[in-house]
Amino acid sequence: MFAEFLQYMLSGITVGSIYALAGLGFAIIYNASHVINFAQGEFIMIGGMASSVLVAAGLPLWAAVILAVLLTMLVGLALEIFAIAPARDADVVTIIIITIGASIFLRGVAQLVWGKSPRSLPAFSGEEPINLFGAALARQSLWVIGVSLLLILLLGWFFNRTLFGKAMLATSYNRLAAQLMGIGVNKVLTLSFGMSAVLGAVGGIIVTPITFTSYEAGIMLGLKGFSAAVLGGLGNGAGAVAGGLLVGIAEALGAGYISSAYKDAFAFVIILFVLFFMPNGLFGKRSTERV
Amino acid sequence: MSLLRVDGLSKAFGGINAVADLSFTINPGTIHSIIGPNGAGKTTLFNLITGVYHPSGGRIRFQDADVAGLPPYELARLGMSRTFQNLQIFFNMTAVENVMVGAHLHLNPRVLPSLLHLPVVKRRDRECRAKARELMEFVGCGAYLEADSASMPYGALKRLEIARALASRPKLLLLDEPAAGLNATESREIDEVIKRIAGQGVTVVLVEHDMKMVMGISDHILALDYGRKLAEGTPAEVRQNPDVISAYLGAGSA
Amino acid sequence: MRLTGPHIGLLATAAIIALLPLTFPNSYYYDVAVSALFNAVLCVGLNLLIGYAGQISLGHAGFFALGAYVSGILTTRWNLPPLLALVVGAVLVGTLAFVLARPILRLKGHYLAMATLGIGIIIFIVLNTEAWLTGGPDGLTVNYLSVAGWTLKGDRNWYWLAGILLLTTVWLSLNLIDSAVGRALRAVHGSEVGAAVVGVDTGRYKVLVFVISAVFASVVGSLFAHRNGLITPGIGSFFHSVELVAMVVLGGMASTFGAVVGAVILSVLPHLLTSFEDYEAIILGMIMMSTMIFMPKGIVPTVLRLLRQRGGAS
Amino acid sequence: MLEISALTSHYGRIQALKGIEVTVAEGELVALVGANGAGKTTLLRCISGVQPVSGGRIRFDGKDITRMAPELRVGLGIAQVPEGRQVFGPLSVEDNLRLGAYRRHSKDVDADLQRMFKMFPVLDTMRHHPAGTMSGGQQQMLAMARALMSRPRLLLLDEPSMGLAPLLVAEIFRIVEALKKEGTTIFLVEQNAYAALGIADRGYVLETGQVVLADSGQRLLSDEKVKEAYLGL
Amino acid sequence: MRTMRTAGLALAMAFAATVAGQAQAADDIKIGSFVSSTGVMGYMGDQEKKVLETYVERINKQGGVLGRPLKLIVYDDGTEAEKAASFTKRLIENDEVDVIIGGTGTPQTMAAVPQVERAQVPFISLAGGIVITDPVKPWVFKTPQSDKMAAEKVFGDMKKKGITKIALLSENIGFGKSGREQSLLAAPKYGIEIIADETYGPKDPDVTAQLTKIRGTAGVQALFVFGAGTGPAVVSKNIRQLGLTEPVYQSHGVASKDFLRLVGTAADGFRLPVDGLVVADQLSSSDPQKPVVVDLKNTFEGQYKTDVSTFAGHAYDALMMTVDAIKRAGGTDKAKVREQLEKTKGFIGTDGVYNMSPTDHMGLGLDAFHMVVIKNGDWVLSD
Repeated sequence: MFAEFLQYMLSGITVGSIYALAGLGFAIIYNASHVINFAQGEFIMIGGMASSVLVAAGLPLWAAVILAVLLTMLVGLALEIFAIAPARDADVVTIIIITIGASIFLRGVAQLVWGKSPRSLPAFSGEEPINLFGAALARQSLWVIGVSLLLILLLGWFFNRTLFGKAMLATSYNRLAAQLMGIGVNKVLTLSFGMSAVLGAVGGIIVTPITFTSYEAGIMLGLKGFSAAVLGGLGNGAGAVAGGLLVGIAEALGAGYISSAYKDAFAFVIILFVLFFMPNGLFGKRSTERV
Repeated sequence: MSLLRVDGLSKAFGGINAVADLSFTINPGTIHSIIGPNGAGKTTLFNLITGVYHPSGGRIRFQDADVAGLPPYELARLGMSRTFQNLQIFFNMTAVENVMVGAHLHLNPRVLPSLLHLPVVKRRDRECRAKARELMEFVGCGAYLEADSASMPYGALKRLEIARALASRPKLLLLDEPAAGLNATESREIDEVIKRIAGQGVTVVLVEHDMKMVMGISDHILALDYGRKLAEGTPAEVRQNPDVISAYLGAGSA
Repeated sequence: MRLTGPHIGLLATAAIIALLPLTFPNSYYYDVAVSALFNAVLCVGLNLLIGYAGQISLGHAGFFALGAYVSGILTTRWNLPPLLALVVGAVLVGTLAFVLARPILRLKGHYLAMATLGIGIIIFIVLNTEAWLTGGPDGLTVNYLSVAGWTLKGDRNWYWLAGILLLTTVWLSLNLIDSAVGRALRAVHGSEVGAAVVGVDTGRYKVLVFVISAVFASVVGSLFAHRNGLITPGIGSFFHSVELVAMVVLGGMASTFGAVVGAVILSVLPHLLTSFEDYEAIILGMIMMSTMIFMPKGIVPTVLRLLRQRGGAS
Repeated sequence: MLEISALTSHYGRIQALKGIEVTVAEGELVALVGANGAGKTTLLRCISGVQPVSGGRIRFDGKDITRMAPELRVGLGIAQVPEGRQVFGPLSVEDNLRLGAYRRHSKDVDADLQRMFKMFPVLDTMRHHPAGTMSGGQQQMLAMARALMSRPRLLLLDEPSMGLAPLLVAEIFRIVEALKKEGTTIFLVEQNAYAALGIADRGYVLETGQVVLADSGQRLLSDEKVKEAYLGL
Repeated sequence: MRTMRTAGLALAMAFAATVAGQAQAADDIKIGSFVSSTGVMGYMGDQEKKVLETYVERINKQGGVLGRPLKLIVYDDGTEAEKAASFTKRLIENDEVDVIIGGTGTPQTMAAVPQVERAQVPFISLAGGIVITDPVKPWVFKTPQSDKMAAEKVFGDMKKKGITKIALLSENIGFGKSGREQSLLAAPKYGIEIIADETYGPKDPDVTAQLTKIRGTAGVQALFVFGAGTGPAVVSKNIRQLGLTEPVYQSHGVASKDFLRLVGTAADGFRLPVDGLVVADQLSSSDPQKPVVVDLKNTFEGQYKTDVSTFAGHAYDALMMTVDAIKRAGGTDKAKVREQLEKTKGFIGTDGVYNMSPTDHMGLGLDAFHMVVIKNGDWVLSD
């Protein structure tokens, strides 16, 4: 009984970590620019695809990872510079459509360049699972959880300890004041896309040995990341992580104890209920309209 | 009998009292002004009276009914309307349509007849439009009858908001800084508009920084500072009040 | 009656619908035109919600699919007459939308987007899973539309039906927008608090427009089911919802004709792009992005403004 | 030092500034007074570069900065204390101050930090608290200290006394005077006309986007027109 | 408003021009096709499209059919049934094709069926759903073995091994969903009881929850996984991760080298039914299928540098059978081609040997499947 529960939890936490990383990507961009980037999932896909293509081409894993992350970052920066920045003052829905267009575009390019076959990466440290009180834990899951944790801590350090990180936060809290401090707000916004892309790429790389990847692998992860970010409260990094874990665990427990067919539905039912009672997500800040 | 009676009204935002234990009454058919330095809680008070904010404590009685906590559209039905310091114009509509929305309560629209544009709907719409034009003329933005609200100058938008509020046929009209951003001539004209509104039996409450206007048209003035009542009385009384002078003009200027 | 801009637009649309078949070499063109017209009807309804009332929905395909499935199930399994099934579908979907609307429409912006997206996905999962009722992913075969013994067959007939439906819908939408109800809806978009203080029960109007647009979707879904003969859960997917929103936004929010133009373009585009094969997605993505970057207000409003400016200058 | 000529600016279709002519010389304290909505804040924002200019020119040290990016202007030595304080609420007081020195990459930031703590002792005691938890007056101190962290040559102050108790207002003005004595050039926007004109070398009166009066501070203070405009006397 | 009319007209004209540009010389034999070369089934449809293109070109180089060149028109339905229906109409009405090959999945196929029946165009589907040819529809044929046959082949193998109680884990859309239904129907015939019935999503990152539930179900003797694409690969890895020891059966949906590449050795020991193409090299030289499958494999892999999968074979069989029928019909008269398709006997394809009849429009027997076991990341014949 307990082993079963533990297994569900492990599964939930592994998947939840992936969602958390995706959600964090949404949060970073939303924080800086109040844009919801529906192409976030494509960053994950590009990271995974690029790295596995490079490994297949004979590069050592570390080199493939670095190149894939760089490539994804460039894509993220380019997206902001060419598609988001020119439309910065447009309606929320308009920008949503732009990012959706971008995601269709990126998917199309990936399909053209890398083909339609699914791809994989070898597990970083072997396939042999670890036994944990009767539950089995894949080594790669440890990588996923570990790297996610590391990235989250790294982001925490960046935002709390570095001047540039604080400048980014300052931009999100008060764009006007940030400009008056001499913070290059446009640069911050562009960089937020770069960071988000890096985050997505790393996420895509570490999960590829578990979930594999293909040119359309980003859609579902993007959607789940968005759910995580909204559930946690938009613009709240810790909230996005909590939201991602919650969605992952809800899915695993739902599939295990209730019905695997309705696994995805549980996650969305939970999100709906949370939003009905907390319209700004679990940890979102309440805003009072000033009139 | 008082039209509006406020008793021990309070509103706190995250531990800070924007309005604290405030009591006053407003009698029908008069012009009231609420003055005080920036951040004294005037707009918060307006938001509390008109149902935009929920009070943290205290009572608001409008025509002897307890209305604290009622949503704005219910209050509008009871005969209360207002304008805003930060304009709340429907920029996605024409000027005259803005005013027609003001008459919403009196059109009592139904969906099916509206979808089919039944003659009765058309007729009432026509009447409503005519009335809205009249109101625009009345507040002095008759030059913009056919304009898109987004293309109108600031001063005209302020008047448009007043016309919209009037279209709901309020008994009590609250104006939040009607003269802010207007030049001297425009202020003078708004002055006249307010007097005319009051002349039609509508009770007016205004928040205003333009002292000349306040002193000139008010029957009664309430001065606030830090969300509390500082002074109250006729313009002459308030003008002489040393607390008001020091709070409003700055220390040492009296 | 004085002819105003919208009425000229309505006449022009009628003329296009009447004359367009002259250019159709075969019934495949009718087929594409019918799907474009259906999408246009749906988008005119969705535009009331998104464009005029300013409330986004990323789950509208769910209502479309529900309408289609209710019609499909009731006519094939319970042998209900199609028109009755269509009405039952509309009532069911309307009721569902009504129940969901209050809690959902308290949400704003991206939170509202998330909630509507979630509802759409839940509907999709149910349709996909409950195969005993819906046929699951393999789809549900639906009979032709027949009324009192007369069966609607053939693309030409569907074309005229869809055309008349679109004209009616556009007419209703124009009427509604130019009425006190429509003004209240637009006021909700312009400023909720501004509308509330003059007596507009903004909550009620948001619910109303949500229900109206859901019913639109349901009715089109029912007709779509009868015409297509086979429906799959895919019609209720997230992608279809996004596609519908893209049509509205691309054509121009808060413009009834914008919704029509957007729907027509995005319905016809995939058929035009087939010859690009693997480049299709890239081109579609580029078109979506560049239209929104260069015409953030959408095609029709931008074109109209340019025309007006040119008219004003000359 | 600062020369503004024929400056115009719009919010959408609304023209907020209608051809402003203002100069501020090195070491001067110039006050800008006017009613709510007269365009004072807009003018300051134009100078800082966060509000687009639709016509006219802004020169700083003779250099045309009309179209310069806002962050570069901070680098030139223009700092603004914006209306309503605009501190970064969730960040600590110290972080707010350090962000004030964002454009400076020298090591003496820490020394400046100490200087600020000395000038505003309350900030030292609140050093690690989130700025948002401080009172309005304390936030105003922080906003000023934060601007000073950039070692500005021209300090733009927007309504520093707004919403403050009289005692605090006096304190703020004492500090403004002290800064002026230290040689900082100050351009001060105030509704509290008496206090502002009282300490200013020169003053401008702004009405609906236009300068209607320009004179020395003392003369404006005794000007009947100013009295009339502000007190309805 | 004038512009709107102009715009509308321009749009219609552009539309007309693009499509009309495809009008062709009259003596072409027009093969119409719609496959899912993008979307969920993209990895299947992509191979189908490539095979059709390759072999049409090859046939044309060899002088065409009855001296007439083949003209291939392929559309991508994006794995959407509604698009498939629309493209079918386009093929029939606008391109006026002589025969239609396509429908990567069952929903896409079924969306086309009413139209081909009405227009009376011979149609060969590439999908596995049994509903396609059962009941028989005059104009509809299909090449792949049905899901039902795959299930029966697997159950037969289980029966031989004395397995009676199994867990079924299937993909919740398309291929796996219909496989699940057929499995539930076919199981009793082989005395097999499905005591755990779980599903997973095609893009699920992890299915250990479902597998844990199965592991917790008492009495499960074997696990049958029915799905295609990356899903079964994830399942395989999770099975290894949880250390499940029960025998594992997969469906023919994973009979591609892609699957082996993804799972590495994680699927070693798994058994599955495959068609001849997958084990081309291992077939005995006396096997009549041998030359056919070897030819397709070499041609395809030579041209595209990627491994051929079972889906390519479906399209190959459909095309070759069509050509065969047209030759026998002596032309493209639709009724005659249909008749000849129905009379196909002993036609050797990659999926097996086809024997069509008025009551069987698929024409394959259970012997079309070979059981293989995965060893060291490769298929090994095992029956």
